[in-house]
Amino acid sequence: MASKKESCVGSHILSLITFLPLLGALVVALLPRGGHAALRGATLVFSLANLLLSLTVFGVDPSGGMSFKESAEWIPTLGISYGLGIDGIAMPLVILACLVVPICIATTHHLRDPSRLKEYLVFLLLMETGMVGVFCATDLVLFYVFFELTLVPLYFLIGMFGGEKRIYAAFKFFLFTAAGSLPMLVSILYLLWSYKQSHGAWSASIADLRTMSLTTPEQMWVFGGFALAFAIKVPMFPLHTWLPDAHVQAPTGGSIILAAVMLKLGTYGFIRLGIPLLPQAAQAYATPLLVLAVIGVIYGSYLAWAQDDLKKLVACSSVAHMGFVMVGLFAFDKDAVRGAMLQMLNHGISTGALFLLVGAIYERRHRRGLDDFGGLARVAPGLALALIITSMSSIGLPGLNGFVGEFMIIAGTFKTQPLFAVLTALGVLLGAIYMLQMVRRVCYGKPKSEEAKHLTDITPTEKLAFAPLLILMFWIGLKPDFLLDKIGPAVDAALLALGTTP
Amino acid sequence: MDPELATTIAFYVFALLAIAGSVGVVANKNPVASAMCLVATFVAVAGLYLTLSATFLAAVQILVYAGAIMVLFLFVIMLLNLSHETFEGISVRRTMGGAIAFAFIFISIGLLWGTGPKPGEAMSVRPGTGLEIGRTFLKDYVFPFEMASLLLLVAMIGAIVLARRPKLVGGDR
Amino acid sequence: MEGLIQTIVLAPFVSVALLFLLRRQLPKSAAAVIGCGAVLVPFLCTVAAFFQFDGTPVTATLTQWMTGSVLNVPLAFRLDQLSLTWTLVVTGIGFLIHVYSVGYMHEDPSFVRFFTYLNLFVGSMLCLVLGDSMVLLFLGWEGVGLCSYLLIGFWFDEEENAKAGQKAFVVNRIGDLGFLVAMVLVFKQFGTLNIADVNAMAAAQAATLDPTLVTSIALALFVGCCGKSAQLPLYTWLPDAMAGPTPVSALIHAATMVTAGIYLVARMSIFFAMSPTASTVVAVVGCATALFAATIGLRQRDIKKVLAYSTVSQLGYMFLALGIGAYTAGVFHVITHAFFKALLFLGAGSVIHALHHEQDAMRMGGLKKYLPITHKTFLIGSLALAGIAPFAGFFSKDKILGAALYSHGLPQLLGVFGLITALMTAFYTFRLYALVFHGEERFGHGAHGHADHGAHADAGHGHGAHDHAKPHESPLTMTFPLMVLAVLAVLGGALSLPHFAHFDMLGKFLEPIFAPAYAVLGAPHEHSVAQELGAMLVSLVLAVGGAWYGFSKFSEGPGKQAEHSTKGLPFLLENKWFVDEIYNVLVVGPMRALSHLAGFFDRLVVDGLVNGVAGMVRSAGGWIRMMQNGALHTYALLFILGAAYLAIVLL
Amino acid sequence: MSVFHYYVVAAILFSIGAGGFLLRRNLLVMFMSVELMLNAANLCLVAASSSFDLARGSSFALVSIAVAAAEVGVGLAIIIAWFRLRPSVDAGDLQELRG
Repeated sequence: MASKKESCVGSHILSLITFLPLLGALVVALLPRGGHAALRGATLVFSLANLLLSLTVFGVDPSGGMSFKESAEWIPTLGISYGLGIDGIAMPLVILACLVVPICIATTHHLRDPSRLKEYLVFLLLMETGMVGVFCATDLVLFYVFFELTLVPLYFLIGMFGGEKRIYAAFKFFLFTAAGSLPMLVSILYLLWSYKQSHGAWSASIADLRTMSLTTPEQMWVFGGFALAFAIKVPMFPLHTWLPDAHVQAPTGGSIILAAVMLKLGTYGFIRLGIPLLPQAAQAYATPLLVLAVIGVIYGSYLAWAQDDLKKLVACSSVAHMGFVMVGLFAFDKDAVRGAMLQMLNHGISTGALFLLVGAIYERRHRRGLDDFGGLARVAPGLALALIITSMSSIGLPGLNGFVGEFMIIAGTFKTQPLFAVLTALGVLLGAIYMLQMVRRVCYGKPKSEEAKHLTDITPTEKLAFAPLLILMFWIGLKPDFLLDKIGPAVDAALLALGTTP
Repeated sequence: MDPELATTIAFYVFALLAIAGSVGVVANKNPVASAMCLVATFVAVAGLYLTLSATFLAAVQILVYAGAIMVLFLFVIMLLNLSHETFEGISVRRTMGGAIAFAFIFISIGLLWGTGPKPGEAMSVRPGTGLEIGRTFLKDYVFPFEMASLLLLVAMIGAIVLARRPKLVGGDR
Repeated sequence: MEGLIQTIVLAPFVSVALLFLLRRQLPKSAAAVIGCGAVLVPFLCTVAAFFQFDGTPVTATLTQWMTGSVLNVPLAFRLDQLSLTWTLVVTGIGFLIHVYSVGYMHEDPSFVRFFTYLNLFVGSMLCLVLGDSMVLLFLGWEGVGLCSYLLIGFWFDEEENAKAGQKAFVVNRIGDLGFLVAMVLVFKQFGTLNIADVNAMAAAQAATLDPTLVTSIALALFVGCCGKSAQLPLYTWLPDAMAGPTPVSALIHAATMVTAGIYLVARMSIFFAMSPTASTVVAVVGCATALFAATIGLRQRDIKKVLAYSTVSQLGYMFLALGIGAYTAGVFHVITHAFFKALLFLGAGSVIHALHHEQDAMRMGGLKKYLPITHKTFLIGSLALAGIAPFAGFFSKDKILGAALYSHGLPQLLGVFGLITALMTAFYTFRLYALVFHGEERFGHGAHGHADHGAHADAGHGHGAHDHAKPHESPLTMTFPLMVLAVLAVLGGALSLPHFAHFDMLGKFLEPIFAPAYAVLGAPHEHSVAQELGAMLVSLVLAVGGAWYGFSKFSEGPGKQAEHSTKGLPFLLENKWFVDEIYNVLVVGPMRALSHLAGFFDRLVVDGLVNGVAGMVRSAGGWIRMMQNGALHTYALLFILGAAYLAIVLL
Repeated sequence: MSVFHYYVVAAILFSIGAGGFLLRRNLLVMFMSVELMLNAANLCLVAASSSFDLARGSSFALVSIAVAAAEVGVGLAIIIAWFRLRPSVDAGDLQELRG
């Protein structure tokens, strides 16, 4: 009896991970509004349980195929199914998404509107369902549904709990991403339709769609639709302006989720859909995308350097870091793509941690200016230490996570695109500049005002929230193999469609 | 008297009466006078129905329009105690409205010219009798017929609800 | 053997973890023991390994690090002659400086933090030296950079110190970029980053390799070396790095980290040997740096700045040696330099400590009688730096100059410049020595902590109440390392005596390392005894002359140099040729401006475009809204027009 | 007498109704103009019905009259309600729907 139950759970583990937060959201929604401890506790229980469950997907098939597959009919007349599955590419992202949510709960003690804690937590759990769903979906339409589902809770998280210009920021975020997803929907419909044309039956399964061969011009159009949606999410150079606004205005938890997971939807989309489904178009678009990505790296770094606002600085650094990922992705070199996959995760960890810390600093004084603090290393040494380590991870200091990804990207890209690799490497230098001057202005020197002299050091809650990220920084930095072993074959499988790569 | 001639004369009389009445409706400043002109128009249209030997329709026209609807109009006019309309300024829109209405006559005539039976063709004089209409309704169009009655019911309830003086807490506004 | 290597590398890191986790609980004494022990253990292990070492390199693998489709980087450490040499220097001198730090930093409240950083540094340095792949070397390379950053900004309450640290890190990163490019070039060409494999492959394919590629790799590596070893044009961070505590200056910015560049060139010497262009660049840059830094050293007032510029200058010598193919001489100079420069810095630290953080040599003088041990050891260090026989510096410098002078063409010219530099070195060394230890006592009056100097550290050093008039000798923890280093500075030359003495321990030991390079270059030129003696005589005469002139001129006091000069060459020298200012205007300023431009551009153009589109939609909406004016007649008019249009179209 | 004559009369009636609707501002008179247009349409229907010798047109006219009656009932109720809110039957005052 027990074993039967066990296997039942085992075969539906992805559904469980995807929808347990939704159940949690329902439960939390039914709890009384006033009981903050109960609300937080329930959310924490659900998210931690989900985190534990999500660890099981670490046992993903190391040969690169989809594991934990599930399939059920959904809209059979159009071949749309409820298909879940996970491989080495999605696995770390799923775990990251599940890890980030409990961390976000730790940041809810300083909400702008504490009376609406309940909504915050419900949206958080809804987010989790959406994020996990995107990474697990093996059906194109299901992917789209989850992709869009992530939009709504984040919109409310920003719009309800954000800073002074939250409505503007939330609206901008929503419009940008929605503008991107509509062309994607058209592309998806076109794919489904042309599958029907060529195979005579409807199917929205990504695996089925891979068997279809479109002509190059068709691919170009379809890829264009996908690329727009994903490039906005990443975000790539000219489409990045929503990000600083969203990050600056978002509450700490929103920023963390945005940085850690939401931006990955773009790059994940490219590797999961763009490249395998539309290989010719991906190759044709590679150079323009690389150019934009490199511009993103350098331009984002310069932007970050120019900022006087902590959150904005970190947000701009996101643009630069995600540029790295895009460069690695479109170098079409196996090492570079592995590096890009790892860098996605690294960015999630480092930037997530940065936002956690910056949020913690902000909540102490409700100031974000680089020059509002000073001497943090003396005033709040724990916080400063955490900030410095995270900055080092972010600028790719060897021994910490950032380096492994960056190095693999640059080394791999150099094999196929030497020029872009060298230009990308400039980002390493610029990263050091803006991060270190941030650290110097915030942590070193003398406190710049009387208030800056009296800040609470890192609290136990913050420590607890930061600890897993810190461990991951060192772990991935020193022993990335535990992930690379799983990522590698999956990347090879994804790049199979390109055919010609080494 | 030649029935053909009689019909022709009747047609012209009623047509002129209808047009004159309608002009009166639009041109009169006093709403009560407008309403009286409208009655004349309705009656004239009923006469036109008769020339088409649509006797039942003519009766209905008189009963419903000239009777029920007009009484309703007059009631409302009296109820609202409307006096003469104040001066309506001449605006671009009004001029345009007039021009369009005028142009509309010619447009529709022009359009009708090429369609349907040409002028002078003989016309049957049967349909529109109570028998024909009754047969059509109760054989072919039972459902629309019932719907029409339902519509009237709904309209009646709606009118009552709308016109009922709402229970205002804070007194009349 | 593997166990020894692993212990060598891991001991400092274990200590770092210990010190960090117990930073609140540990008393200073325990921290000092752990901190020093974490360097002593590797030192002893290295000594043990040295005696076990039979000439064949040993590799100890800890675990796999990175895996890709082709890229495989294990965490493995390789002990061979070169890394053994360096490990001995790093751990040996590192240990002495740790001991010294116990005394020097005794009253600093961040004592434990200091030792944490210092141990982290030693660990990273050992990674750098022992790493068997370029990536691991890079890990150490960046790691020491990080420690340098943290230690320069150790007294971060002063914004200036933090800025100096940041400058060091960023300038080093420019160099690291070169290293990174070199790595990817190597990886693309050879498909591996294992140093031994790469060197072996390069040596085997010497004839077929694309010379452009080899030159690119060598030059890219050298860019990295320029950053780390403070060569032109990236040297500016090193003098600023003197903002850190003096033991740090001794350990990181004189004896060990800055020689990482030399190590890298020596490691990858085959590439430099195969590329005459790159070698020439190395030699010219090294020589130019040596000369340039020496000129600045002539007029510096800050005791640590003089030593800093002399370090830059001596590093230039080393690169000169590597550039002209005298690899062993370069390495030899690294070792002797480590001895006497560490000695000088620690001596300077002792002086600074005694004078309560006064660093201006113009405000010293006559310290001979107060600080007898410091004085004697400092004198030995000065003699060694000046290159006066029979101190260590003489032999190593002479080897370099000899190799340069007796070659042909450009190297010969560089040798002549080297001689001029030697003269200047002797001069400013003894100028400093005279200003500090001789003449009248100029300390103790006037403003304490002159504005020119890093007015750091007072925070932790509760010396304010002491009587300024009577400096006292430093405690034994500080003088003991001085004495040991003094002995080494005297005897260090014995490692590699001139050829005619037939005693070249170092040269023999390192032979297998440089054999491939010499196979390409041809065996090093053997000089006759007369030639060697001639070179020795010339350099000795110059050194003694410079030293005598420097000493005699300043033994009574600074004279006119007490005042800041305002014009002419002295003005330029005192202000370091305004290089920092020029960089600020030419490089930093434009970069910063570019960043602001980017910020401006983003707000105005990119975001402006977005908001512009949004605005257009909004105003279009406004226009359409106008039609929705609520007036019944407008609707009716439109409706009827529409109906008319439909009628016309349909009928 | 041909059907065309009826059409012409209907067209004239309709146009006058439309013009009235556009020109007048009194809600009641505008409403009456609508009735005029409806009557014109009915006239058309009946005329066409007799010209094609079919009873359907006339039947439809009957339904149309029923609808007109319902419409008048509701419409006048709305006018009353509106008048109660603001004592005016000037259509120019009806601008609540302005965007």
